[in-house]
Amino acid sequence: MVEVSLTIGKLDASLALLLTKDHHLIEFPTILLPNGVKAGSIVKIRCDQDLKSEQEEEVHFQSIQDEILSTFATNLPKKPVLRV
Amino acid sequence: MVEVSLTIGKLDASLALLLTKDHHLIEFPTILLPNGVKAGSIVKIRCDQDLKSEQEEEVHFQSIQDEILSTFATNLPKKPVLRV
Amino acid sequence: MLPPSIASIPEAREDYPGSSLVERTARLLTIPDLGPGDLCNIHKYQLNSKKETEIGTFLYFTGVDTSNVASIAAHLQSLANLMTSKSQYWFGDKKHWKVPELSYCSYNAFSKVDMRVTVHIPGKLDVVVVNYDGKLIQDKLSSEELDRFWLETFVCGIVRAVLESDDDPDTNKVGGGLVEVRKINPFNNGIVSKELLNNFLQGFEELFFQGYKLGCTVDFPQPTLINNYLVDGFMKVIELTQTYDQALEILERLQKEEPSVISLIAQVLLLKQDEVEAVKVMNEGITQNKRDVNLLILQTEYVLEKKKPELALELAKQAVKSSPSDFKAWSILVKCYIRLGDFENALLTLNSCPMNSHREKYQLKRIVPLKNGSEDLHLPSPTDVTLDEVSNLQSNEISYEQRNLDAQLTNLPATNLKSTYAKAYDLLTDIVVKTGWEALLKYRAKVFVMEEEYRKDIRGSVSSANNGTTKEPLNGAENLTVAETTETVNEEDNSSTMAIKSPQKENFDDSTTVDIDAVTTEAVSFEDEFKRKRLCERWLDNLFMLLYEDLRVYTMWQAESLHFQAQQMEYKKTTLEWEILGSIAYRLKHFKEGSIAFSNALSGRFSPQSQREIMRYYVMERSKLLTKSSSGASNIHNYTKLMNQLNEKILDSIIKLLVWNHRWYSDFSPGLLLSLSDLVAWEGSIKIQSSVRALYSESTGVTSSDKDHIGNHGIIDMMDDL
Amino acid sequence: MLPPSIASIPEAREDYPGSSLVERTARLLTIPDLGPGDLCNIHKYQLNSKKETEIGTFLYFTGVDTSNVASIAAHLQSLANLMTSKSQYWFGDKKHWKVPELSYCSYNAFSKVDMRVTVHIPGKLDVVVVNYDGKLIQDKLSSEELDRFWLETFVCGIVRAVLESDDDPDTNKVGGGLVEVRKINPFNNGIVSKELLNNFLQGFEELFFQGYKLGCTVDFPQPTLINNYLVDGFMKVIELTQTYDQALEILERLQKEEPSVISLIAQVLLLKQDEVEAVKVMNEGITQNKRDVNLLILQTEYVLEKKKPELALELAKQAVKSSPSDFKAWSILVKCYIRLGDFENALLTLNSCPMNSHREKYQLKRIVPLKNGSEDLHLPSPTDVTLDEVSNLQSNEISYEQRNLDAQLTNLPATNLKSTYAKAYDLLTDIVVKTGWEALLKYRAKVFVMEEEYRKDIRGSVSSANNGTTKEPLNGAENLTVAETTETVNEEDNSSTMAIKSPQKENFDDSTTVDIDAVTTEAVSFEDEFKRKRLCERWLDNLFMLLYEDLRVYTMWQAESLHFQAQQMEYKKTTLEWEILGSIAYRLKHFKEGSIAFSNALSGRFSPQSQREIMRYYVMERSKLLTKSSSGASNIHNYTKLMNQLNEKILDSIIKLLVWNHRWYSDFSPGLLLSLSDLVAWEGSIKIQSSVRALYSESTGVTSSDKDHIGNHGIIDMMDDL
Repeated sequence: MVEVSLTIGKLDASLALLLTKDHHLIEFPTILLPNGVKAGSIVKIRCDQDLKSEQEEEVHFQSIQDEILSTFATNLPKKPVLRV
Repeated sequence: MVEVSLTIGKLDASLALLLTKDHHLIEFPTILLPNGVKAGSIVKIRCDQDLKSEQEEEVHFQSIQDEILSTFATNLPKKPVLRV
Repeated sequence: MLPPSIASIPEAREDYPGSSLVERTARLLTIPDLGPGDLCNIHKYQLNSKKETEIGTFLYFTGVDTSNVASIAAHLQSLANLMTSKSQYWFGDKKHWKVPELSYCSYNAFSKVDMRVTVHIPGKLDVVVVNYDGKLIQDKLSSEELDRFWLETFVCGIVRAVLESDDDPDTNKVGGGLVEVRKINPFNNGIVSKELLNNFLQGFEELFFQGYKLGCTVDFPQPTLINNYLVDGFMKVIELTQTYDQALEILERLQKEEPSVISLIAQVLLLKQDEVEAVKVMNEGITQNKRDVNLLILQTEYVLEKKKPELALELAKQAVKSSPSDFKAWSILVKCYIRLGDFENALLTLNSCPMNSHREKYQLKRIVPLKNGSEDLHLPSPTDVTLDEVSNLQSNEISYEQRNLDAQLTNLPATNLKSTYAKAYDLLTDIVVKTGWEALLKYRAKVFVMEEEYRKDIRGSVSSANNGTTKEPLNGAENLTVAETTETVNEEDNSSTMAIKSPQKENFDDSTTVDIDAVTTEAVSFEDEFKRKRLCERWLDNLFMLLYEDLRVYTMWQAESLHFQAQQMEYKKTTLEWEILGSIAYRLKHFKEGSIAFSNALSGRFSPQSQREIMRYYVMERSKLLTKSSSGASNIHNYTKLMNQLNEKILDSIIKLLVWNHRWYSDFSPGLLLSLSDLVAWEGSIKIQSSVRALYSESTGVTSSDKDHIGNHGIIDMMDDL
Repeated sequence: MLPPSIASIPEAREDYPGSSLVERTARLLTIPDLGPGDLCNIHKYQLNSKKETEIGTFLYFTGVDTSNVASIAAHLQSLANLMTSKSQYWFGDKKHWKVPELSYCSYNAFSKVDMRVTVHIPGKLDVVVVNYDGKLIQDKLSSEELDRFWLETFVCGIVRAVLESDDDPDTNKVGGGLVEVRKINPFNNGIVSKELLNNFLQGFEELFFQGYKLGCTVDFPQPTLINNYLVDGFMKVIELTQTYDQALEILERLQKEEPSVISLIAQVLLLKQDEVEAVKVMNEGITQNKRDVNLLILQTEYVLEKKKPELALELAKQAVKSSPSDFKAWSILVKCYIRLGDFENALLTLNSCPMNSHREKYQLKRIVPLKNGSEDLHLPSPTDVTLDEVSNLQSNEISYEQRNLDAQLTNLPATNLKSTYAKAYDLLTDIVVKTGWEALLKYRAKVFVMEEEYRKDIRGSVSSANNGTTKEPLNGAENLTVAETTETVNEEDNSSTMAIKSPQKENFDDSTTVDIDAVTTEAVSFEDEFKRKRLCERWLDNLFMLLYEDLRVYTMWQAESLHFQAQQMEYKKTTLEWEILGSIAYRLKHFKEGSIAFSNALSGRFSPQSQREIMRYYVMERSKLLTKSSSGASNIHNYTKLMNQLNEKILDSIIKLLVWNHRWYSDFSPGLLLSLSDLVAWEGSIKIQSSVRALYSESTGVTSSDKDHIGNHGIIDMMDDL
């Protein structure tokens, strides 16, 4: 896990500019910031990998692929005569 | 506190592109990502306000201001004769 | 292959003999991507005068076999023969030339060198290789290196020939554009072409891993092994020559080294109409690498075409996740949302599309400027193939129309959109044609922060007057590549979000005008809702303005036209004006109205653009008809009749455009060839051949029998050959 | 105030009488920010011919009092009197004009309207107000609104006059730039000027909250209440007229409504050299709002000047946090790091500077094109003030030098940098002058990802060949506003990180060339280190290329020059070439070498740019000398002598530049006036006056006694007045 403090440099309608101590500039959607912060506030961001979501997405995506394969590769619709 | 899942769309040398579910695109320094993630990984980001750091910075900044005031407004260095 | 005549060679006078080569050398450093067409420099003097009176001319070529010195030398020799065989009119005087020296330059974009062959007649043959900084490096090369350079040069040449678009705007021919160029079909010369094709395919395989050096289209942020002009050229050649199986063999070998080649295999299978196999290959590839953006996009397009937008959406999302800086991935995601009727997400994703203004569509460009403009151009009219209305179109007719153009129609900014901006606009009009303008504005107000809300938010903050709602780019500046007129709009950017009123029937029926202020104040403005909204990118805000302009002109035209109809008066416009109206209608996806405009345009005079556009309409109509018939809805007798009519009109368009291109020295039009071969697949070559004879035999009063011969027979030759 | 003569009015012929007004109207919609100079349109015909032979001319003005109709009418009347008073040479023929009609247009950038006064002689006076879309709206205005419009117009006019830079490149005068303009000093007309100044100050106070409508410099992403041209103009007027106390009164009233005005108060206090008070005010303001970026920047600059870079750094960091999209905040942070010798952080922060290419420095522009170029220009030579070498400089001399320019020196891309790119380059050269080129490359390799590392990293990933190390902009495209030549560099962008070899002594001493590959492979490349590095922005990468070019030319020049010296040969260059070399040296912060080049340039002929640049050098030398003396290191006798010499040279430069400007119809040069008043503060006005007489009395052979009178006396008048 990574944890870091950032200063909110600018807070626009939907976008904030965050600054790290070593002058990284990050454009960040305000929707991801906690309520009540304003320009000048400092926020702490913690970030870790979400293996569970990864697996869920994997399964979901595979099911899509299976559906496509079964729909179009076995149960072929009428072959179009023309390609334009 | 806000918590959100993002997909790593692209992982460049120092910059990653993260995507939210509703198609927000965030440029994010890789240094803030946990080790071992790669393009396609999902990360969870938690964000809350860091009031303690805010206070510390406040105090530090005030001390700078005090030093400036005492150095230049009371103990004035020789007045420069020329401005160019 | 139609034998070239002295009248099929345009020329430009150069400053002094050889100066075009000097100019070309000076510009080598700045050549991007694929580079310019091959340059041929010709020294000539009159039969009975002294060598001191020698002058120089030049022209560009595409489609010449540049795989080796001998083939270039032969090309130069035959050109010299043609020029010296008889006298010709030369800027008003009859002249009989001698040609003592010719040079041919072909740019090798792989190694960034210019390969040059000079033939002295009679006499020796020189070969030089010019480095990007103008140095001659042939002496430093081993013979293997030189062979490699020639292979690269040849492959580049074919890629340029097939990718160079044959749908330039008119102005290119009769305005100030590049016209001193002769385009040759490399693929319709029987056994020679077969060999050339094989050489190209072999060259492709050998150079595949260098392909990214040639650059890529605007769809991608950078060229990759899969997305580049070499691959694009290869696919175009495969399609033109229908050599699918050979292509598959090559790609399968390459795939062993580079797994991502699998998306090209799937593409070829789709071209070959082997859908089941294509679906399997796509599935297999994605299973191996679910972040292969090219495969994902291909699969999305396929599934969309099969009318499964829900499935397509999931794929498009995955494509964006896999390559968030590809315009193409985002644009197909937008398309999925549009198809699903989810216009809010369509706008949000459109707003996220990564724009790319520093690259343009590939096209041939002048590399040697004309010192005295068109006065330096020798532009003979080929007489072997003509069709009165097409071949005799005069530039003064067009420039008259241009000078007297309706001010409403000049400089409509959407006309000049380029690169990804043009594509984004296309997506925006896809939305508006489904929602209508008023609803579009409502959707916009719902997903983007509007000016008024924003002002409310920032009031009170220190020195924050006049912050726009459009997003300021963080780093580097943004720059729409649209014409000057757009900048006018740009400068008013800050107020644009408010400034747009409904263009609908503005001048005709005020009562229906919806007040936008009413719409925007509807928007709920409590903080959370506000945070959820996005800032509208500056370019997208600008596109809304352009859309408004287009809609305004379109609506006025339609209303006026109705008015004139009601009064039974003739609604008069010039061909150019009709053509502009047609283009607006097409941009707005009102194809039927557009086709009427183009047809009106063509009733005034021939115009290649209108002809191309109306042909597009016929082709669309044909596929609509087909869909209807396959769903069993229509009467078969009527169907055949309609189908025949459409095919006839398409054929007529193809022939006219081929004649037009031939008049301007181009005997290679990949797009038209594909349309023709499509038609042949429909009707059979014999039926087409007889239609052509029926429509354009001598009895119609034009000397077109020769033309039928190539317009039609040449293609059959080509297809027999390959 | 020097009385104007018929020879102090340049004119341009228009297409037909009044066409310049039509042109101006057509462009109103596209006018950005402050807008163009005032336009004066003159109808005229010859004394003895018919009115039908009337022609039209026009010219621009700045500095005219446009606060009301009467004052404009008086200006037009006196212009007409001047023109009709006697005959003059007009394109080679002697003509005596009658002037039946004159119009004057002044753009009101607050309300985006053009105010126009037309005088018929003899006869009536018309006033019209033209809307941005060309409509006449004067009838719709109440008299209060009209008064307000005139106030706005007047304030805009003064702001334009003082902000318009008087350091155009030479080409503006003798090349193709705007020259049909007469600039008048609004502040040296005794009691009238005093009133005008009061009106302006009052107008400023009244319009303060509208100031953002005038636009702002490239330093800021958007105009705000504090950062805009109205405030800039106000500060310039205050400085010119030294009306500090009046300014402070106004600002203190404004501060009650808008707290951020405090930064302007601090600025005025610094101008007034009341440092203690300024320090207190800054501290007070920042204590109230520690995110006031303007105050923070001001404080940083002050503290830096006082040589406390550690303190300055903390302030600059706070400035960036408070306004991360301001270029100025970032650039001062870079400066702090440079001053502290922390070059790694200097490069990192430079890389983060937000670029801004869609705005330029304010300058007057042609709004009416010249149909036949300079053939339409009537450019008389004023004879009242002349100095042979200055006034008689001929354009053909310069264009000869341009045609024969050393190819090495043409189109050095750094010359054409604009906007924030020019400022970023300035920071980069601040770094290189401290580190040297080799060390700079090492720092670069340490903080940015280098091409080779990057390639290593991406190898094996799917279709990722040729990803550059430079960052692709996410949205919208980036576009350096540098000249075409830069694009050449740009196209090779992907390889630029590798391509840079040391330019040091390249051609003279190969053995010292450092191999960059060796430098870069030193870089440790384990994952974490790699993640810590940044991608170098494309524009910064490009600036490194430009820096390399500049260094190469500079190094060659220095080496050649040494070589010639050793051989005791004369190193010959034209004035233009010396001037370019001098500029390169200045860009690279080698001021001494630059001053030598400019001095060589001036020994050939007069050149305003060289004169300005060498004056800059003298001023720098003077302040160095002062610093030395105040630290007590130097001998007082020698000090006085050196100081006198420098002041004499500065005075000489000011006078020559004033004469040059006067020859080109400009009697208002704010920059020179400030330099002169600086000199007067040093030497006292009497000493300056006598120096001028000594240097430029009739005995020197030029008729300059008149000129001394204004160059010197006019200023004193002005300062007495105010």
